[in-house]
Amino acid sequence: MRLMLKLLAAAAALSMPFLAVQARAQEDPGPAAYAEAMKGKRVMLVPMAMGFDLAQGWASYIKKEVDAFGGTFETRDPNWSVEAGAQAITEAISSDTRPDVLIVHSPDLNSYARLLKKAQAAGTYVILIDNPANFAADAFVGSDWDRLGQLEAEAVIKGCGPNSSKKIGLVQGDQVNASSLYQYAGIMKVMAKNPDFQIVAKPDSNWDATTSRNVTTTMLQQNPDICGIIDFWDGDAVGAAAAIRDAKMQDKVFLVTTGGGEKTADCDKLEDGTYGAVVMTELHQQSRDINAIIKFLLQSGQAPGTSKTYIYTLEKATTKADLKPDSCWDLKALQTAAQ
Amino acid sequence: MTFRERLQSWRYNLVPDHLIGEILTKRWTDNAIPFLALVITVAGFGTAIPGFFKIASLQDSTRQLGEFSIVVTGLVVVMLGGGIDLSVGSIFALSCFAAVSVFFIFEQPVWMALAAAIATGLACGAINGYLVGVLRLRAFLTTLVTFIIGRALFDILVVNFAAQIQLSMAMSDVWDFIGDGTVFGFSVSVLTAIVFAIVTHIALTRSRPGWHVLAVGGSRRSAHNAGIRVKRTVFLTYVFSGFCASIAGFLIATRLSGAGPGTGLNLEILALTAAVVGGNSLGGGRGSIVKGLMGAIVVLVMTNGLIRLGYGTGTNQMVLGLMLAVAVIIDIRWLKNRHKVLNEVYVAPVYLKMGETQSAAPGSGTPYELDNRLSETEYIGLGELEGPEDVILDRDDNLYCGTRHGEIVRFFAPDYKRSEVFAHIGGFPLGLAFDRSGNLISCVGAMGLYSVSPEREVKRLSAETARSWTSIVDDARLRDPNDCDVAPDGRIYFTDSTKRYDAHDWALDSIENRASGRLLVYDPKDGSTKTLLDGYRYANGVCMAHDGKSLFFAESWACRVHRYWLEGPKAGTAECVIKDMPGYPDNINRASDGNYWMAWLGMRTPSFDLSLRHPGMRKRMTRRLPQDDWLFPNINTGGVVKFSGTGRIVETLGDLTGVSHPMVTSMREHKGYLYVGGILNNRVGRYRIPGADEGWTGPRSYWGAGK
Amino acid sequence: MIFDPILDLFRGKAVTIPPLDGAFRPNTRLDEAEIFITLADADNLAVRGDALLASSGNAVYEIAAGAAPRVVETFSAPVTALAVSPSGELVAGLETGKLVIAGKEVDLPSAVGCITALAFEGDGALWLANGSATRSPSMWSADLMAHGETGSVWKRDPGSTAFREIASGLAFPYGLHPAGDGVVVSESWRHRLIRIDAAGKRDVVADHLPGYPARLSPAGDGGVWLSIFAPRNRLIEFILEEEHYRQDMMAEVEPRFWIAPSFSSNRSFLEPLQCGGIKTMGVHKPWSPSLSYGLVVKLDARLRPVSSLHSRANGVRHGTCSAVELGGHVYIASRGGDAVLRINLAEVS
Amino acid sequence: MRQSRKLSQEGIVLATAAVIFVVAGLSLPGFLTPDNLVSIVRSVSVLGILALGMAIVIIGRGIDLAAVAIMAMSVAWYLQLLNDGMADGTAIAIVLCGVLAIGLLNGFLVAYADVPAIFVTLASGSFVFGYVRSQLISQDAVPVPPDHWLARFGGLRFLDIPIEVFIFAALAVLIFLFLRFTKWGRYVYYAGDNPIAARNIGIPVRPMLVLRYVISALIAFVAGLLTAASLHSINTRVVNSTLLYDIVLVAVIGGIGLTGGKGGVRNVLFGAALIGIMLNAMTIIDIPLIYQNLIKSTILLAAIIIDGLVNPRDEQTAQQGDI
Repeated sequence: MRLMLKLLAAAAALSMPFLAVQARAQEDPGPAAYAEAMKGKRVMLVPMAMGFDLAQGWASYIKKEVDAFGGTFETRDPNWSVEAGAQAITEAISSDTRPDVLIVHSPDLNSYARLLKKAQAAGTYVILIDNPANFAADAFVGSDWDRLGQLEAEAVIKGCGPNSSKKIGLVQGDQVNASSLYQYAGIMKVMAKNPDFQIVAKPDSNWDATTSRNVTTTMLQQNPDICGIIDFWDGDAVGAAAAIRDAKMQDKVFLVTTGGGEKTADCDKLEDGTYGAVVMTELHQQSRDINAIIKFLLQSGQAPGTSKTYIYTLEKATTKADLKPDSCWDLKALQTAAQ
Repeated sequence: MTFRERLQSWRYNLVPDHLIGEILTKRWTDNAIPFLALVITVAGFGTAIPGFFKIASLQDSTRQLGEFSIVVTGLVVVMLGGGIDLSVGSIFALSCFAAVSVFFIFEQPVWMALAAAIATGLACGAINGYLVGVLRLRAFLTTLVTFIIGRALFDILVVNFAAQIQLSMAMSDVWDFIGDGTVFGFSVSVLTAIVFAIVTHIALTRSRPGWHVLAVGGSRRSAHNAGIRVKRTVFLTYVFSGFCASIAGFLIATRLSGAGPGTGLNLEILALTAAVVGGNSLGGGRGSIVKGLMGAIVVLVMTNGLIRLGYGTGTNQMVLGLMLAVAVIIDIRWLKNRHKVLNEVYVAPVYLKMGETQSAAPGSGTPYELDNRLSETEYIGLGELEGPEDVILDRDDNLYCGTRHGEIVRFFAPDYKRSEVFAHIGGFPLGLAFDRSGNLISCVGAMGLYSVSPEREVKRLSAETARSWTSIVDDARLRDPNDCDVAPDGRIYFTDSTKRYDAHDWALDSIENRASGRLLVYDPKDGSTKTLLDGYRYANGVCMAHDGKSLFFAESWACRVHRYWLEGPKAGTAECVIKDMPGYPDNINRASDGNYWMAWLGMRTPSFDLSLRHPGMRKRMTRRLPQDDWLFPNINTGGVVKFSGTGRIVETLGDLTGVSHPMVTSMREHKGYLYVGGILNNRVGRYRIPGADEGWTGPRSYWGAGK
Repeated sequence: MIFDPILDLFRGKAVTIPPLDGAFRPNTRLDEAEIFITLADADNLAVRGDALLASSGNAVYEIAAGAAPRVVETFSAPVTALAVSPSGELVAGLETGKLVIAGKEVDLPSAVGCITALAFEGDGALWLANGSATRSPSMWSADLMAHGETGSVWKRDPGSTAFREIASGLAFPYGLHPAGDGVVVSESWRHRLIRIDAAGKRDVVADHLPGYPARLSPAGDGGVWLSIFAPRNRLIEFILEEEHYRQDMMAEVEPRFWIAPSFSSNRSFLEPLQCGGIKTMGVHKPWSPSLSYGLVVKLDARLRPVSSLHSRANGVRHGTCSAVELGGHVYIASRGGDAVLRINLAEVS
Repeated sequence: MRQSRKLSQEGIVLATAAVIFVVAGLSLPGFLTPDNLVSIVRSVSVLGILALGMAIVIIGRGIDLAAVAIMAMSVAWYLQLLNDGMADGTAIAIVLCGVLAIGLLNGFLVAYADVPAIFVTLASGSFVFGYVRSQLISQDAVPVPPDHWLARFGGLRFLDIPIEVFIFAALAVLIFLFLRFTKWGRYVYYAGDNPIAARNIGIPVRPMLVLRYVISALIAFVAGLLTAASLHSINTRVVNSTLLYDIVLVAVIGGIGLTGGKGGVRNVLFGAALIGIMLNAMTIIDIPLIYQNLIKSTILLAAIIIDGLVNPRDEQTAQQGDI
């Protein structure tokens, strides 16, 4: 409850300038305080890698805001290496340009846990995004992977329809990553609710498109009557799609995946029927949440580690039917805008 | 002297070109390149990154370095043994997992975790070692496969136990301390790394097992034939590498308190790069821990530095790739061409203007006038002998001379037909002398000063003198001890002809003509050796004056004879008694008539004298021509000169036919005969000296009558 | 390695000389050959009828086996070239640059002062090689050291008395062999044979000889005898590039002690010595680099070397300046060996 | 070259593959269906193509650790150029030049700078990935532009067999002919068997070396195009995957000795067959990937060990630095 209030306060703080314009009579202390609190603050983003759409999306959105309030925004690119990421965080903490807010996209549940504790101890707010970790961050902003999984399952069940073979295949990521594990859990929940649907195979793609294609091909051969496939990430779903295309089963198999909602990666593919449905992360939403929580933390004056906020982005499965021009964001556009 | 010539003399006499060559002979120049890389990288990033050198920052940022360099240490050992271990990455990860699981899941004390980690590492290492060492499978392929297996195993384990680890509440101060504590400002991992490096380095360079590793890496076959147990050695290298990886794994376990799928990913490539950038050669035998560490630092500083400077994906790989390529290329080319470069630059001639000399040509009417008397000598040991540089006779008229096979041969009086090997010393026995008690003292080229007792026991008297501070090459070593003589008080005065060349390259010294010859004294009382005089152009023959108050010594390439005073007002000083001779003086010995015999090893030629004034020409000559084509002093003609104590030339003997004694390096008068030796000759000549004292012998002249 | 050209800038380019191989494979035939007659400074051989003439010092001798040399003619100065006309009259060039034909001194163009070789054609035309425009024949080594290339070749047509210049700018022409409408000339300092036709057009017929070519003379089988009076030597080639040293040497050192080719060596301890030439264990290595050498090469009709006769570094039959064929033997004048040698043609090749 | 009497590694591998095939055929439903057999071949065709390139290099006593990097990055760059709207012709020309350049560079460093191949290619691979990734393309994955010929190409079929199978076959035959029946092909063996001797008998060893690395690079490019064709995109993360190791393994497991001079196309095919059958069978049984890796690598290890036992190396004959 208190938390909600704080959030409201933050929201108020955001809308202050707007109010100020109307009531031009008396001098409003808000903006001054705001600027005071935000001036020259450092925000650092450490994703798993800068090389994929979500990370670049976050970066561009957060950067905009941080620059706006006169802070400095940095990114570190571990390029999928946990070691490098850990080192980057370590050095960030110990360097004399220690960030005030550290935004971490954790590769797994606990590689960074320890470092992040140190970060908080050193006086840095830690925000986890997209992937949970077993560590009490000041805030977690991202998808509820369990929920995501459920959405996927519902989507695929819907896609298959009542009078289908009711056979579903999964192409998991790996057995390690939180996102993969929780998605699976979520899917299973829905499956439990729909006992007539069964999962015929659940190979791993290791997030690699080629592997995804190979396993899907085999899956399709083993179960020609399969009606729907859930691939855990659009990064490798193209592989599954390719396999389906090769098997000439585009119209028979309903492919569901998750994605960052990037135009070429998701919407275009929905458009051309590669994907039946994509559970998209609302990037604007998510980024806005992140920004809000950054501003809140920086003004709250509380010690790092005090609040343990969880902000789950609203997710929904998008299909070709309910595709809108603004359903996706365009990375190219962002990049060009950035320059 | 023309202006150009003066310039030349300054250029070549004041600029110490020879130092370059001497530095190149040093082993440590091998490390120069990686070290340079190290300095550049650290300096570069140190300046680019604010607070890079701050203690706090270093303490944290070096933890990873600690772990990494331990892994590299292990890998380097394997590489030195001629193998390669690609599985370090997975061993690292597995050990990390072992530690974590023991600590968090089974909630055991830290030491148990450590034990588990080590056990894992040793086991994996043993497997590699067995496959590669004992079964002799190909290291690259095998460790590649074990790497994949290990990785797969690790993934499975993580999948199944990661959750439990995360739920565990196990805590331990020790654990945390190892993880992020510091001792005297050093993080535990760095300290461990340092210990590992030092121990390993000592083991490799100072212990038998270490030598075995290097031997196996240097040449597996030779090592095998030399009786080293190759299989076991190789096996152990892999076990050690596994051990190192496990320690590193334990450290990262304590640092991150967890094991994720990313743990130790691509570590093997990084470690390999580090080892190679450091200059350790694949295929073994060449490299060192230090190099490995330098490589580790370079690689890590580089990668982390780039990330820290916010460079995007790929920049790292790009830079690493470049670094690796450049390092290896430089390393290989350097290794290949080092000796060539050395040969190119080592000979560094100096400028010298020889003084005008009197002609020695027959009919010139000078005291130096050469004739053919020496061609009438009767031969001793023709064909049996090779290289009698010096000859000497004992009280029983037996004749001794050294040979280039490192032996001292004795020819028996009276006819000198029979001979035997008196003593085998090795090296190249040159100057000979008898001391009071009849021991045969010999200067052995490339070895030192030796003494052979009448009972034929060989004893080394001296092999080195005090090292001079300014020298780069180790000039304490006696490189070319040439001739010796014994003072009445028993001290042995001898010459070391050059610091620059070994005995067999003595002729090269004539081309360089650098003044680095020495006069030394050995004191039998305390066994010490002292340098009396330094800086002569090939100090050569030594001979006690008849009164024993001074000695004469020859300076070959300068064609001079000096007198060094042992007592009297000028004690300890040298003065030049003969200069600008037409020939190059060698050994000097006493003559029965109170004068002295001096051998000429060769004659000055106008063309060579001129070349001494053109050092540049000589340097180019040594570079552009094969040695057989180099211009030399004319050592195909020598002679024997008799001079008085005041340096007056009495007479000169020669062999212009060049058949019997083309080159003369020594002569000894004994009972009216002159015995002539030559270092490049295959005989000793015996020449009847008209009107010489039939009774006079060297030993008597030195030590008086009676035995 | 492909980087050598670059590296050479730093380490110096290696000095190379053509190897003694193929037809030049070394042997000791000249040292084994019988001494036909000892004759100090035997230089140029010529054939008159079936008599053998040899120049030595100021005189020309007729030499025959077992008899003392008989003086044919003496001159005011050392003879430097010798030839016999088809009609049998003796032609000699002198150190002073004079040309004496049948006892009478003929006048020459002023440019001719260094007669090194003479040769007649069948029709009586006379070829003359002028080694250098500035130096007399005895100064040949100075000419080499000065990179002399002022030599020329002259021809006097039958009947005429005037010599006309056929070619100039040659590096010491030292041998002539009339062939067809032209002449083959041994251009000594450039270690090669060139053919010059009547019009003066030149083309190289044999290049990269392993020594300094001297006289040429016809062989019975239509081939040619080429005498090579000194070997190429890396040190010499190196000195030829060492400007300052060479200048000083020429200025300060007696010519016979120069680092330069010579007719004989190892005669004085003042001569330069090269490392390979050191006597060790009483042996003077035959392969060692040397300033003098004896080499006579048999060329076939197309002037390709087919076989050769050697006196190596440790031999004494050096300075082979000319060789002629007569009556089934080849006679060789060894200037350094002070002798005329005779070898049966059967043994050659 | 190889003692045919002895049980060679090749034989072992073939046997293993056969056994697995039979077992799977009997026990697994739908394993023996033509479709599945085709998909087996297909699943290893790209791997096999890369392995062919690797084989040529290894037979010549080298190794090309840059293959995967070249494969992925060249195509990624190509697609990037296309997406940036460059004309197809120019784009492919530029990329081809790049590929040739890197192949030449590898060859040159190995042949003329005498740097061990393993380092040269390790370095160049890392560099190629790094350079392209950081300088030329913006994302890990680069999609094939809509209805580009590559996309259509990927869909091509002859009698229901996907195109890359045919290309794999064609390349295999070509290289087989090259190695077996051309002078240059034999030279590869001589050079691999004993470089010094080969050089002494006048074989242009160094130019040949360069040639091999160029061929390998080109083959990698082809493989990359095929990947992109069937996935409609190329993901550069494949460079960090174990694909490279798989390639080396396919080549070597089939019996191509890392010491060079041994083996040929046949061995590659056997190696590929083994891997393909194993992967396929395990996928049918629905074994998770991580377990598949474990099983795969264990079997490979077994094969290597057996080879080691059957053809042991001798201290006296082992070459220095032969790892």
